[in-house]
Amino acid sequence: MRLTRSQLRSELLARVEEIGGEAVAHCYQCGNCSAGCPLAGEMNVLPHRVVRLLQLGQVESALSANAIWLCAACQACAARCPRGVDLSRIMEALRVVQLRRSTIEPPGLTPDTLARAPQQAIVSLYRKYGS
Amino acid sequence: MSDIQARLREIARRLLTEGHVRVFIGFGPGFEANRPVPFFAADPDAADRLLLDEFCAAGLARYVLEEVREGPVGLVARGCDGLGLERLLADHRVAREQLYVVGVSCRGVVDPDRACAAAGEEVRAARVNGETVTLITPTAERSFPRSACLLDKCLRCQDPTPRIADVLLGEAIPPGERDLAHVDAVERMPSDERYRFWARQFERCLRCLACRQVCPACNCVSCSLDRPEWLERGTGLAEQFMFHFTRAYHVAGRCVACGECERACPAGIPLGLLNDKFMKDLRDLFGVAAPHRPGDVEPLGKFCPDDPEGWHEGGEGT
Amino acid sequence: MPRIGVVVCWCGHNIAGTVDVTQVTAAAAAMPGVVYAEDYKYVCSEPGQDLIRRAIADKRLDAVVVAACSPSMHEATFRQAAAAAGLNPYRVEIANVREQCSWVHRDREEATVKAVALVQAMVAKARREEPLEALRLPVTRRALVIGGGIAGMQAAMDIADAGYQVLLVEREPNLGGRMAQLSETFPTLDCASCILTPRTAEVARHPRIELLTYSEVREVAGYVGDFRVRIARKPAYVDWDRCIGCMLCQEKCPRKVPSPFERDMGFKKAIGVNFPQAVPNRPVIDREHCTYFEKGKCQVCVRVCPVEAVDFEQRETVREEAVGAIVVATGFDVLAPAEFGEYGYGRYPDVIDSLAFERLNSSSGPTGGVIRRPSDGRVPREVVFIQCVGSRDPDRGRGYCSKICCMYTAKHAMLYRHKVPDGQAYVFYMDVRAGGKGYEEFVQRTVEQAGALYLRGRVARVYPEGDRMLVRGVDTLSGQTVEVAADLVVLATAAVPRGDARELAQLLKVGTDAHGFYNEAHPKLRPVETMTRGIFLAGAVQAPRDISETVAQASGAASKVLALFSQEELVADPLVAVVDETRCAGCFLCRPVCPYQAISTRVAGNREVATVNPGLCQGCGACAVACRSGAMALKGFTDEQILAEVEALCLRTGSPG
Amino acid sequence: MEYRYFPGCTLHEQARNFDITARESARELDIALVELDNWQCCGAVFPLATDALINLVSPYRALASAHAAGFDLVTLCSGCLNVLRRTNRLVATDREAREKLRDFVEMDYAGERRVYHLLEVLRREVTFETLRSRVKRRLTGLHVAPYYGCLLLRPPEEMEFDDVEAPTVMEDFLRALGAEPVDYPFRTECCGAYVALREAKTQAAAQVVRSAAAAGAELVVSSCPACNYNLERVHPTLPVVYFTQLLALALGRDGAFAGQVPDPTPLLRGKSLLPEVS
Amino acid sequence: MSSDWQPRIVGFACRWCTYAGADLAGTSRLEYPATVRLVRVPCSGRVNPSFVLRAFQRGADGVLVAGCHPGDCHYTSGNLFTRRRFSLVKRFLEYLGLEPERLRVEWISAAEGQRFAQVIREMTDDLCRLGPNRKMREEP
Repeated sequence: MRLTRSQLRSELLARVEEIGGEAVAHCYQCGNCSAGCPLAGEMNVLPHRVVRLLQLGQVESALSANAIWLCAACQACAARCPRGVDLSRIMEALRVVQLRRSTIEPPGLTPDTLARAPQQAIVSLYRKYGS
Repeated sequence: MSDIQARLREIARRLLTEGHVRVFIGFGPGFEANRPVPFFAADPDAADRLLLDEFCAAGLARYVLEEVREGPVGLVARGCDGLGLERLLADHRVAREQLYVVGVSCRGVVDPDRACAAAGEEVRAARVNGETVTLITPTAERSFPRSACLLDKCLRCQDPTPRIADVLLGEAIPPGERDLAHVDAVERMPSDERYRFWARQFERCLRCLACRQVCPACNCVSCSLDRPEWLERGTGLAEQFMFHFTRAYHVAGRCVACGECERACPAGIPLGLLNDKFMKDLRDLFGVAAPHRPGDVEPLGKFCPDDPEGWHEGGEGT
Repeated sequence: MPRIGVVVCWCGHNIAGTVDVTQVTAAAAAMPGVVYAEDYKYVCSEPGQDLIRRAIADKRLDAVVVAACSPSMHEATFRQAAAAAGLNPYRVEIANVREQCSWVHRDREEATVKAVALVQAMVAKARREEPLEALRLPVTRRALVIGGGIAGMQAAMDIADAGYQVLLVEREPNLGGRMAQLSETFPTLDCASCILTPRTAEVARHPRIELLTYSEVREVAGYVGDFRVRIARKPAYVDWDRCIGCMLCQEKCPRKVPSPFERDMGFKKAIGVNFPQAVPNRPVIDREHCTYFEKGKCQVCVRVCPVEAVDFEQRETVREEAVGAIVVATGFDVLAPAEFGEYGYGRYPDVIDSLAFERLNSSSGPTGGVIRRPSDGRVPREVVFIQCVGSRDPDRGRGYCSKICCMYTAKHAMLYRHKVPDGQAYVFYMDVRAGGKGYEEFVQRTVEQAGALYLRGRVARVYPEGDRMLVRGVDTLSGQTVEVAADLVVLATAAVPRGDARELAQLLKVGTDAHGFYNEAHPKLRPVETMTRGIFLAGAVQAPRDISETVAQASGAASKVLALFSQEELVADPLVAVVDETRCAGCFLCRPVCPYQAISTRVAGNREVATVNPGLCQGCGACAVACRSGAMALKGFTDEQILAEVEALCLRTGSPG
Repeated sequence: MEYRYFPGCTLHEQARNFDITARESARELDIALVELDNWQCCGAVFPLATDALINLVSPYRALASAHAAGFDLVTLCSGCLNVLRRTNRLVATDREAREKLRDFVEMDYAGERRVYHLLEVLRREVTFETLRSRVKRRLTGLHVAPYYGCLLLRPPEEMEFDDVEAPTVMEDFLRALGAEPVDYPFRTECCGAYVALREAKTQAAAQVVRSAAAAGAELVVSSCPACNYNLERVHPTLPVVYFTQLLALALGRDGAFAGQVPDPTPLLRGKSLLPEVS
Repeated sequence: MSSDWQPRIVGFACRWCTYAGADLAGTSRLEYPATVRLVRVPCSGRVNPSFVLRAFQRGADGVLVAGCHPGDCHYTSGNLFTRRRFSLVKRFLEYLGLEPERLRVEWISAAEGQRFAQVIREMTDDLCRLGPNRKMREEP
């Protein structure tokens, strides 16, 4: 991939960092977040790699990773990050940027789930995938 | 007061006859009945001329500094005198064993000028009882509020009873916190008005150095302000500011609020307002009691790792 | 009125470019007291200094003001030049017209006005100076070395070999320090005790080294050349003079106690030595774990001792020593277990730190050199090494790299392969740092020959699964999370300062960094010295470092001590405080503000007055301000001089100073 | 001890048994839980975007009205605790956010109140010693796996609930009731929360329950409806209950276990822990 | 105020930190107004409050007292006494009528050349607004 200054200082990356309130440069790619992430198994791009993509200015590929929709905001990564980077805020920022610029079809829940799942889970789901 | 005065005389006489002290400092009759003056009883008979009444205005502590040179000294000491003695002891200018202190609690000393003004005629005697003062004049005996009769320094007194005393006549009154509201009043003035206020006060200063002479904290052998590079002889505004700034800073944290400097100043400059400003900031910034009771180390002789930086709140009326 | 000479430097273009040097010289000539004013292109050059020397001689100058660069650049140069011409060096002042004038202002007119004012201030100061003689201080040619590890021993040996007395104080009963706990050392894999024990014997035998083991420094007073140190010898409850070191007491003692030397994996007796080859080979009683001290019974050691050396009444003794220089070599500690809950460090027996793995490797260790799991003693087939545990972790307060872990972990992986050929070592790392001589090659050998698998990524959690420890990490290179069911987990924990490093630092008045490592005087130019003159640093007390660097630094510190001892007398700056006894009231308001306790009492006539010990005083001047009566003056910065400077700086230009 | 009680919408719907057993236990332990009037849903998740202040209007109003009433807040669902406590801290520390929320909601509040979880009230106010003495039916022989999940513990510097890696409050609570807590490593791992609703095949919840079962747990206890829902669905026989249900049981009240799948009553009846149905 | 009037600032700088910081501003070729003139003292603890008043009386429009950050003092406690002394003296001079902006107390380390230049620029701007100091000295 060709790296360019404009790519590294893109307006889109600046918005992601501003909405997330986190600077991706702080991360030194130790991988602790990915190691401890409960949903890493299902992710096509591990959390530390999402941050790496942002560090390389590849915001589009970060936005297209399924990891940002698998993140359960459980804060395990934020609690253990040796550099104090709150990765859950970066994931939310990516979701928010994606939601605000393109229409994401709302998550289809089966009628059974809608009936039996607790309101807390359903509201969390729509808050994360529809804000 | 009379029975305490009698016991005082009896103690002084005994000390002098036994040669326990070379001289006993107290008060003796002045030119006017209501203006007794410091009195140095050097022999047992002189002890009978000692008197102690509501008009004994002067602070006695500072006299000890010269007297101890020739031998042990006895003196009567009220709260403010006691603090003055503690100041001299803390500054190693006097040794405790050179002193015999007869302590008395004091409810305030009457300012003869104020009393005469209040009573409208010459005041012969007075009794201080709680919140009021009874003034005895040739024609009548009437009582007035304290604020109308007492010396300024007594109105704001927070140490009625001396903490160091070989013997205490009468019972002790616990010390309080000094009221520094009068400092807030000056602080609230806008800075230019405040400057004109002080410039007017300092213009009246004669540099007679009475304030330095009576102050227990100003006990140096030679004063740095006597040196030409610090202060020329003139009384221009620059010299006045340098004198009063340096005097107030040099007693900061050491002044025992005995009020003598203000009382002794012939020009009536409110020196207490300067000393109390440092006292207020020492209290607010570093939690130093107002006044700081002389101990082993003075407040400006130590620091706390987390002392605040008191220079940040700039701006009007801080 | 003293005769003053002013020399204004062009500094090539640096000063003359913005400041009109000829106008400054002319203004200087008109200043009262100035009898000579000249400007020159490069005053710091040889001809420039000649110009000063000739001016002093020809014009019989009493003082010289040089308007040039910052005093921190050439104050010493110009003072030496003046001294060579017979002028007292402390009557030379520098007006900083370069760094603080020509380089920072553009407007020529403003810069020139400021330059004149700066010269005017220095001339005013020079007029009020008196000649000062440098202080001559005696040197006690005896050194104190704190810490008996490899650093302390090396420094002590170098100093003693140069013919000077050394006092070596060590807190443990034996020499060796951290290195005594190691099995082999990288990169040569030669065994630690093979290179250490001969050295401890040498130090113990050295005629000019007095060994004070099981002792601690309690108080340090005085200054370079004349330190007064109080050293406490802790009670060993064994009379070491009578004891012959037969160790019967250790053998027969019934009480077994977990040994901190063995990282609590092995046991020691309540009486005995830390390890067999300990020097001095003398036992001590561990008071907290001795049945006699707990219940007043037992006394087996007393009965078996052939020479009645056991003495329960022994008390702590303190002695005062005078030394001229101090070398601090107290080493480092390893991170406390409580800090890493997610690895179960300190909770699961099979999660140990690298120092414990060293003991497992050591032939004199708890398992006789066989790698066994602390839980059930089985030989581990899968071992996981986790790097940077506590290091490079600003979130937990330690952002620094501990420097030696990458190397000792590679060593561990290699040793593990030698001892368990079919075992597999996994190393979770972030970056391998192997910058020393032969280090990188050593790590490559570990990967290629010992077959250790290096996984780039941090470990998130370690938790038990069955009788093994499940390690959940990540391999960031392949982008996959990784799980390893390990028999043994070894944490490369951070190197941290000793627990009481800060107390000793306060005793020595040496600064420490935020973590507690001692501050060197200058990271590049003066790495073995501290800001406190006469106190030097060696080894990991200053920052994590390996054995070869430690030994090199120890020799460096020793050379500094030798340089100090080689001088007849110490030359100290005369810019110290002095008391005018005629003015001193003896109120001692000055004493509490002195950071060096340099102010004491002296009787003058019938009064007690203050007096300043010139050796202790470092010239900070706090006392000169605390003294209300102006009796205390700081030479070189007296009230008169500073007031004159202030006045000169405020003058509108043109009016005579 | 009186508090304003913030139940949260789930405790009025799917997790009614959590609410009922909590109220009864509180009454039994004379903790006054007065329900906050006109509360709305707290939003279930604390908004992590820096410009999502509008989501904090509802928790801010809850805190402000508790403040107006002059009482601290108590809540049960770990989602509500997380949102309320993080909002409280933001309002106390961020002047700009505080002023915007105050002007929008037109209620004065600056973080004076504290938000407690019922377990914290038990630990601090009631103390587990007193709780032990108030237990009528000791749950002896019941091996329970305490499950903390994420929202109670993390982020540690804001929640300050317990040690983030090695919490103990649930273990102490269970011992006070006479039960035997089971130690298993997954008690602080995430159960997949709302993600598990869409991605049926996530292993997060399964790992937790497998680990608990392997450690000999007969029952899992938690304080979060979403966790209970996820944990129940991945193990046929290991029942999951709210900590207040055991609390009510131990205090001699009905545990409101009716209708739970997997059903905990056979296990409890086997250990004669259920109140005898007359 | 006439536009070309320049305030006169007298600075007391401790040689270990602030004076070295000022030198660093020089070696880094920063630019700041030529209004400040430094008096080099061994430590901020050497600055007698009466020096500050003398500077104002001899024509200084502003005074800066600067030393090492607490904890960095070469003499361990010099700046800690400065902090107590000048906390009191700053308030006392304002009590006597001096405008707060005229006296500034700062901690500037040897590495903070930028900050030294910035403090001088700020002081110069404040003093340009305030105009020359007439107080506490002979009326010119």
